[in-house]
Amino acid sequence: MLTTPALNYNLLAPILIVLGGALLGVLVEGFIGKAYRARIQIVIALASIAAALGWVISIHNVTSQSAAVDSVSIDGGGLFMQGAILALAFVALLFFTQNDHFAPQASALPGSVEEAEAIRAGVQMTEIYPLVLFAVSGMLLFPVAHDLITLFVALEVLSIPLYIITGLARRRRLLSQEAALKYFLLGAYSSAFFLFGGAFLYGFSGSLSLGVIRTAAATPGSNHIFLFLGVLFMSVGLLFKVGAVPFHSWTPDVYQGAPTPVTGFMAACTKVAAFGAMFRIFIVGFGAIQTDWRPLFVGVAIVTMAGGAIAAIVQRDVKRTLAYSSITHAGFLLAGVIALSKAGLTSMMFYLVAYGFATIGAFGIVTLVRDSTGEVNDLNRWAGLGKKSPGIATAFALFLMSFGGIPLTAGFIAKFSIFTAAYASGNIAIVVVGVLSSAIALFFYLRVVLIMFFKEPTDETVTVAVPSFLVSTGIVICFAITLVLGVYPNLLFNLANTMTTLVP
Amino acid sequence: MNLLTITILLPLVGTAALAVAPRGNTQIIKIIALVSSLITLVSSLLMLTKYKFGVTGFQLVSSHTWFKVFNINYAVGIDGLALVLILLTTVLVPIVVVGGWNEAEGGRWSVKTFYMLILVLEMFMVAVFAATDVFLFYVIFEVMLIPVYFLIGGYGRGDRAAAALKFLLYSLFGGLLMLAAVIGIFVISIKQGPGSFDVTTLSHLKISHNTQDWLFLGFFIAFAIKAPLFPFHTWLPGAARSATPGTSILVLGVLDKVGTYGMIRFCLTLFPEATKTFAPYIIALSLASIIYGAFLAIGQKDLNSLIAFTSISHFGFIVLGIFALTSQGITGASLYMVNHGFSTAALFLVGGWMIQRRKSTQVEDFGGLQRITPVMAWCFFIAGLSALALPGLSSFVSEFLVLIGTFTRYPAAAVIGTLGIVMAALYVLILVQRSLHGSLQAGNEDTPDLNWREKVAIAPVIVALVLLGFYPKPAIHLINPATSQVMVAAQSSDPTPLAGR
Amino acid sequence: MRTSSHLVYLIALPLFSAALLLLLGRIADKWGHLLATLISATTFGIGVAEFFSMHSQSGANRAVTQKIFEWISVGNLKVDASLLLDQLSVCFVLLITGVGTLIHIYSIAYMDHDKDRRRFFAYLNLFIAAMLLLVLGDSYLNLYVGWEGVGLASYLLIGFWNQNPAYAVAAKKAFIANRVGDVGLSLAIMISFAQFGTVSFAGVQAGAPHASPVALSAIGAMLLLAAAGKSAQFPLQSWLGDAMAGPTPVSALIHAATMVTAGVYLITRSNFIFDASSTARILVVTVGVITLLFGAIVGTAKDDIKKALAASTMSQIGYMILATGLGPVGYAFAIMHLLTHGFFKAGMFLGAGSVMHGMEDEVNMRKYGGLAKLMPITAVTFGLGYLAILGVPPFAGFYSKDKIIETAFNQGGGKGILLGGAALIGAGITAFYMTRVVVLTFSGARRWKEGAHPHESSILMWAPMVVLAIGSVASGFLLSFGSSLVNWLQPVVNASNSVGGKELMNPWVVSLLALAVVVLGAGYAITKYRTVEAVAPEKVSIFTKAARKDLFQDDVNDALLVKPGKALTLGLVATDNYVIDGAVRLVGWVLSEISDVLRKIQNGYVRTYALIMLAGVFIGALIIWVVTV
Amino acid sequence: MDISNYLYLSVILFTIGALGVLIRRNAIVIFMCIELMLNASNLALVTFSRINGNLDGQVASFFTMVVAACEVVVGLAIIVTIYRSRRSASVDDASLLKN
Repeated sequence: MLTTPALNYNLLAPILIVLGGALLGVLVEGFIGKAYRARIQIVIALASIAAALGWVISIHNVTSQSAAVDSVSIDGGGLFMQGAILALAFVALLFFTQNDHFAPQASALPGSVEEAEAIRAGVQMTEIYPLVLFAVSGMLLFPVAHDLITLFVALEVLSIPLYIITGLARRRRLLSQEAALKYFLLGAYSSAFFLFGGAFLYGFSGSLSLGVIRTAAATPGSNHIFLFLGVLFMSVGLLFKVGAVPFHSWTPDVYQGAPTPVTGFMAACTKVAAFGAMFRIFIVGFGAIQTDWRPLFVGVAIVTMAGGAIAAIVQRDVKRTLAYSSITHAGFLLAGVIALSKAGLTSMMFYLVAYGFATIGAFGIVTLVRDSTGEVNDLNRWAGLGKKSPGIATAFALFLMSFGGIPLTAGFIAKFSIFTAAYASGNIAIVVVGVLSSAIALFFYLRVVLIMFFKEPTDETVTVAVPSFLVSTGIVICFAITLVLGVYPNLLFNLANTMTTLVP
Repeated sequence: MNLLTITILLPLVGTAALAVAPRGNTQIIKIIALVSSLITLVSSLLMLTKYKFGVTGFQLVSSHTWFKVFNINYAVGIDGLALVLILLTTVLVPIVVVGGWNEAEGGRWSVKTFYMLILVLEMFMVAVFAATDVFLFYVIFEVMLIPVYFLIGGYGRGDRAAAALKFLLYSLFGGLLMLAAVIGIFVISIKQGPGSFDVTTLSHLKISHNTQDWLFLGFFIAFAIKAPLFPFHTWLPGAARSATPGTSILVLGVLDKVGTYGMIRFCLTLFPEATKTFAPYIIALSLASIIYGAFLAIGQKDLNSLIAFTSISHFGFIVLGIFALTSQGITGASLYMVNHGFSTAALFLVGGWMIQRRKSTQVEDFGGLQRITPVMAWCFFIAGLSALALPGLSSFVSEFLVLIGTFTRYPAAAVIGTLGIVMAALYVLILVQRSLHGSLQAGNEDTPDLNWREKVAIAPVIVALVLLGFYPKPAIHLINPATSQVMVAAQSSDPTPLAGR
Repeated sequence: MRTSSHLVYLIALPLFSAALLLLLGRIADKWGHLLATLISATTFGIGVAEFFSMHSQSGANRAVTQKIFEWISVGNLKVDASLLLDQLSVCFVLLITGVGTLIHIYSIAYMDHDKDRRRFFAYLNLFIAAMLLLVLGDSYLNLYVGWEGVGLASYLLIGFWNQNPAYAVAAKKAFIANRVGDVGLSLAIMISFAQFGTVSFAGVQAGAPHASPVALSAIGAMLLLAAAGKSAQFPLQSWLGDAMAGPTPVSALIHAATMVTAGVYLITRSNFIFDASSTARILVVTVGVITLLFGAIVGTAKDDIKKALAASTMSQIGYMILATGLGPVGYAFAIMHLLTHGFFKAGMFLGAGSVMHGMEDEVNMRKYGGLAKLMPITAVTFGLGYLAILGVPPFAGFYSKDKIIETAFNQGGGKGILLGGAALIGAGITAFYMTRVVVLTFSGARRWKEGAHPHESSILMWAPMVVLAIGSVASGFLLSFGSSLVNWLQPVVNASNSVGGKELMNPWVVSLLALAVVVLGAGYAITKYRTVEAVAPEKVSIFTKAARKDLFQDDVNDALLVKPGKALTLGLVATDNYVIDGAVRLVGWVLSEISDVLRKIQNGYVRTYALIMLAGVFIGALIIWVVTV
Repeated sequence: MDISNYLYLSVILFTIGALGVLIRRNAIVIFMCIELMLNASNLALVTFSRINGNLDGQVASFFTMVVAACEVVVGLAIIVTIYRSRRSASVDDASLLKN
């Protein structure tokens, strides 16, 4: 009689639901006619994410436990991250629905007859939706993974679909494909480091489980060279995913080249997943040798915060600007990892949600500013947006202010709490560099506000598309969350504060 | 609900009323704004009647949990210092509305938006002085910049966008340094008991010397930028050149006072030892401000930047008084804040009317107005006299208190400070001579004198200047208990007379 | 001490009248001057009443106080708005309100054609109020309010015709020179407070014996600076000549009789400081002597009748200041000269105004000549004032000025001879330039401009002149008869009855000496100005040129203060732009340059990106290696 | 033979791969270098498995192979698309996104 390991399907259900949705989407691609595909795919995607989110909510206060032998830990921290990913993905998906962001026929050459035909037929690649669902399922797994294999698999499951959808932009396809190539090559490169690091950790501890690695790291006298190589190489993979300097170079190019709604989705959800995993790995796996890796992380955080902020100053493309902004934010978020405390985790969780919604909202608005050839990403052509479309401009300004950490926005509370955690853990340098970088970053956020509100419109061809119901809903949700969490942070912060348990 | 909270929220009610008002009918919008600000004024006067004079500590306190994890509260309360500054705010806003009745027209956005921004700003200004929770203070300190940003950028003139951006960036930069310090002091409070942002609780913390120095600097630089103190002042002239008169009044008259108020409320109270460490340097800076501001005021050709530089000189006096750490100095500085509010208001109001009539901001374009528009000229002259602290006008009492309070501790500083007295006469009288006296400049012949609305706006300011000059007792009585409390918290006492020892 | 509830009216009435006239505007044009004059007369009435009620008391019981309200109270600084009327201030009250009222009356006629006459009277009342506050305040701070108040009134009146740019500049100059002096007063107040914890006269007096000599000298020096500003003493004298831009009644009241003597009042009031500090006294007499000679010399070359009189005023106040520096004995004589000077100089100024009135506002004496016949009353009253200033017995100046010269000599030793000699020479020069004025104006050939019709002024104008002329004749005798003023002031200034204990020179000798130099000076002037050209000669000695240019006072100020100040201003404006704001822009520039470098690193090549990553790995390895080893 | 030699080999392979990514221009070759790095990791995993005396490492290497296969699929797809669009597989040509 063979015994199978006990899997707690109740706790794994969110991941499985999303995976199921993805598989269903694949079937739809195969069996449903082009005319209906798009709608059905949207419904499936939104429904499966909503169902998963509902499930996460229903189990959000289960006691922490291992759900699949020792490979998956379902605990407060993990569930919060999952919930955040699902909520962000849901809203991000809303922005996929309006306008034609995606290539009609990815395999057709840009400018070819086939492409022209496909455009005439009015089709869009609907594979996007199942791919997003696959990525989401990887993201859901990443922060709850408790051993190195699961981590690696989850990392790849979340990355590979993203490589593909990065290359599916309808316009400026060459750029999009190039972005996909860069993302893919560099992503695989970093994965290799991640895996190599994992190998060394396994060699060091004799186990793939984070818990065992921690125990081994805590005992002095073993062969620590393997441990430190392992920590370093795994860090590379994780820091790459969050876009920390000097592993950030892909970010501006990929953010710019990818279809804008995808950029929003990627920027928000990947960060949650990666930071969730990073926190778990470093507190569960390497918590005992904090003092050894902390200087590295402090250094990375500092150059990330400052580098992102400074590099953004001369940018003129709105998506690149936001990309550099996301790099800066990665630096701020690293402060939470460095604090490596309950407060650090809480504030990191809050930060991820606050940042995520603002980012999705911001990229969502970028999708609406268009001329006859598609989106207008040149910031100078955004002049006078405040006059053309005050509502949209105001929303964008609010998101920027949240990025900048102006009080009464969620971003401010996030920044405040994460700096407090870092300060309390004794990392004052992070706080000082953090506030200085924020000051620099404010310059380019405010410049965008200035361009939108205080410059006369120069380009009459730029218009703001009327947002559809779903897109409006998305913007309103992002706007409301950014504002409400800024004015009344208790709503989320108290929840986050109770969900900081992590399975050791 | 607590009266103080009501006063804070009343402008918000006005804003809401404006929001639903018809966009096209500007008269109704202006009247709504005026009525709202007057109701706020009445409410703040009610607070004055309820206030118990001569009692130390905060009154009309109210506290509600806001952000539980960090023990952040919506905690408000006023002492005498806060009360006089709130009254300054609520008095000036209606004056700004009446005095700048037409200044919103021709802006980038509607008149309605202008007054909504003004009223929102009023709410923040009242709230910032009322906040007794450091976090709450910080939040308002930062967020109140936003309406000003839009007021300058949307309704100003000249290179308004750049001026607005410079103003905002400067202030936010200071604010971020302060954020680091706020975080620092909170973390210390966590380590010494339940974490708190309550200013009174925080003032009892034991903080090491070194830490105090850094935290002090975080707060101080933010306030010095806001105040503005030399050499953190370069945002001000541009902002003053670009802003409408009403905005300038609110920025220089009230908003900047948050800086000096903050120095008293936070720098002195929370970091007594660091205060003593840095006081000599800060006094040197404030003296530099006094002299430098005055020289630059003399050198300005633009009326608005001239007024701005006079303010830099005056803020030098305020800071001087604060860091002299004597009761005369602090009370004088506090009173100076109020008086400077009125005197700047008068200067900007009348200056604004002159500019509006002449369509030029250059001093050289005026001249001989005394004959053509005697009432306007007189108002400007009186405003100028209050800027040079003529006895009998309110600024004198405060400037004198600052100097005498400084002298007892830092005689040399006070001696240098008195140079400011002469310089003030220079910049005011040169301005008066060029703009009001002399032969009539071409183009000024048909300048109309003040109309009724303008007279109504300026009259209360001048009354306040004269009244507080001759009878400052009520204000001083309000401020004195706050001063003595600050002196205790700052662990300072007045020097005793030398000859009696 | 006695209290009174009337003192406040002395200040409040003219103040409210001034405010009323200014606020009502043109409505009050018809009757404004009458109200102002009435108010001024009323204050004189109150002053007289107070004087008699004081006179009926004895010695130490004469002073009266009134607390109006608590003004400033912070820490141990407590200043009430309180008034003090004692033997010293009552002299001033009578002088101010008395001469003030006369000049109000005079001005009704003098300013008849000016459409802003109401405003003029408002300013006059404002001045009266401020000046009374100055002499009635019971503390230095109250005094300071009046002190700056008269400065304001003076500014307004000098610049009364401010549409004339030169006049506006003169007004500004006066105010600023005064402000420099005010700094001295404010510093004196600060030192007093730091030393004694109070700023009231009584408090400082009580504390003075306990203070260090350095502190007392410092207070004294600062008070002297204040006095120099207000009383146009060296080195702050330069404003007074230009102040003649104001209407002539103003020159008479403010820049001759009352305001400019405030410095003398201040020093006399602070006798307890100067008595305790010999250093301060030396400074005082030095300033006094310099100024009395300075003014006299400048007076010899002025062709503008008002400027000549202004120089004379400066010189005469120099005498008073000199007197106050001579120790307890000098105060009373200073005040006596102040009072007599108030009569004769005001009288002469009004006379000058009368002449100008008749000569279509011509001020150049070279364009006068032979006016005595046509303006007999003016000539006679002016002549009486002339005799008084010369110190011809028994006119007023004889009693007061000779006493000062005598006291100076009695200082003894080289100091006595120096001071006394200077004062004596000053008297001679005074005789010269005053004779010059009289000769040029009233006698000799008529050098009038075409179309001039000199005529005697109306009764409203000559009546005050007559009253003042009577004062010029009689006041000296009245004040010194039986040492009445000296005794009267005794409780305030501790002045001794006799001229010091050591009478080194017989008073008669001094008087004869003084008379001799006066005769010399006057005689020389008469011979020299028998014939006068209508246009000032260009070829004159270097001394005359220097005197015409006020001994280069403006050039010195220009070179020392104005030019460097302007250069500094320009420099600082540039500094602000290029250095201070430049530093801010530099930060921005550096950041954007770095940003540009980062932008270039982001070159689009995958290989570069991978290289950056790998470099990161190596640096990371290095960090971990450094940390762990 | 000393088992640590396998580890040295693995490190050498990994380094070759890592440097190859920097040096080569053809996307396919770069990708092969990355595959080499993955395989170096696999070698390390297997070696450690041997050293540690459990099978976890060997199991992990199977996962790696599967994942690598997936990457190949996706990677080649992307590279081929690019090649079709540009008629070049040089990564240096794909450098429009920059600055």
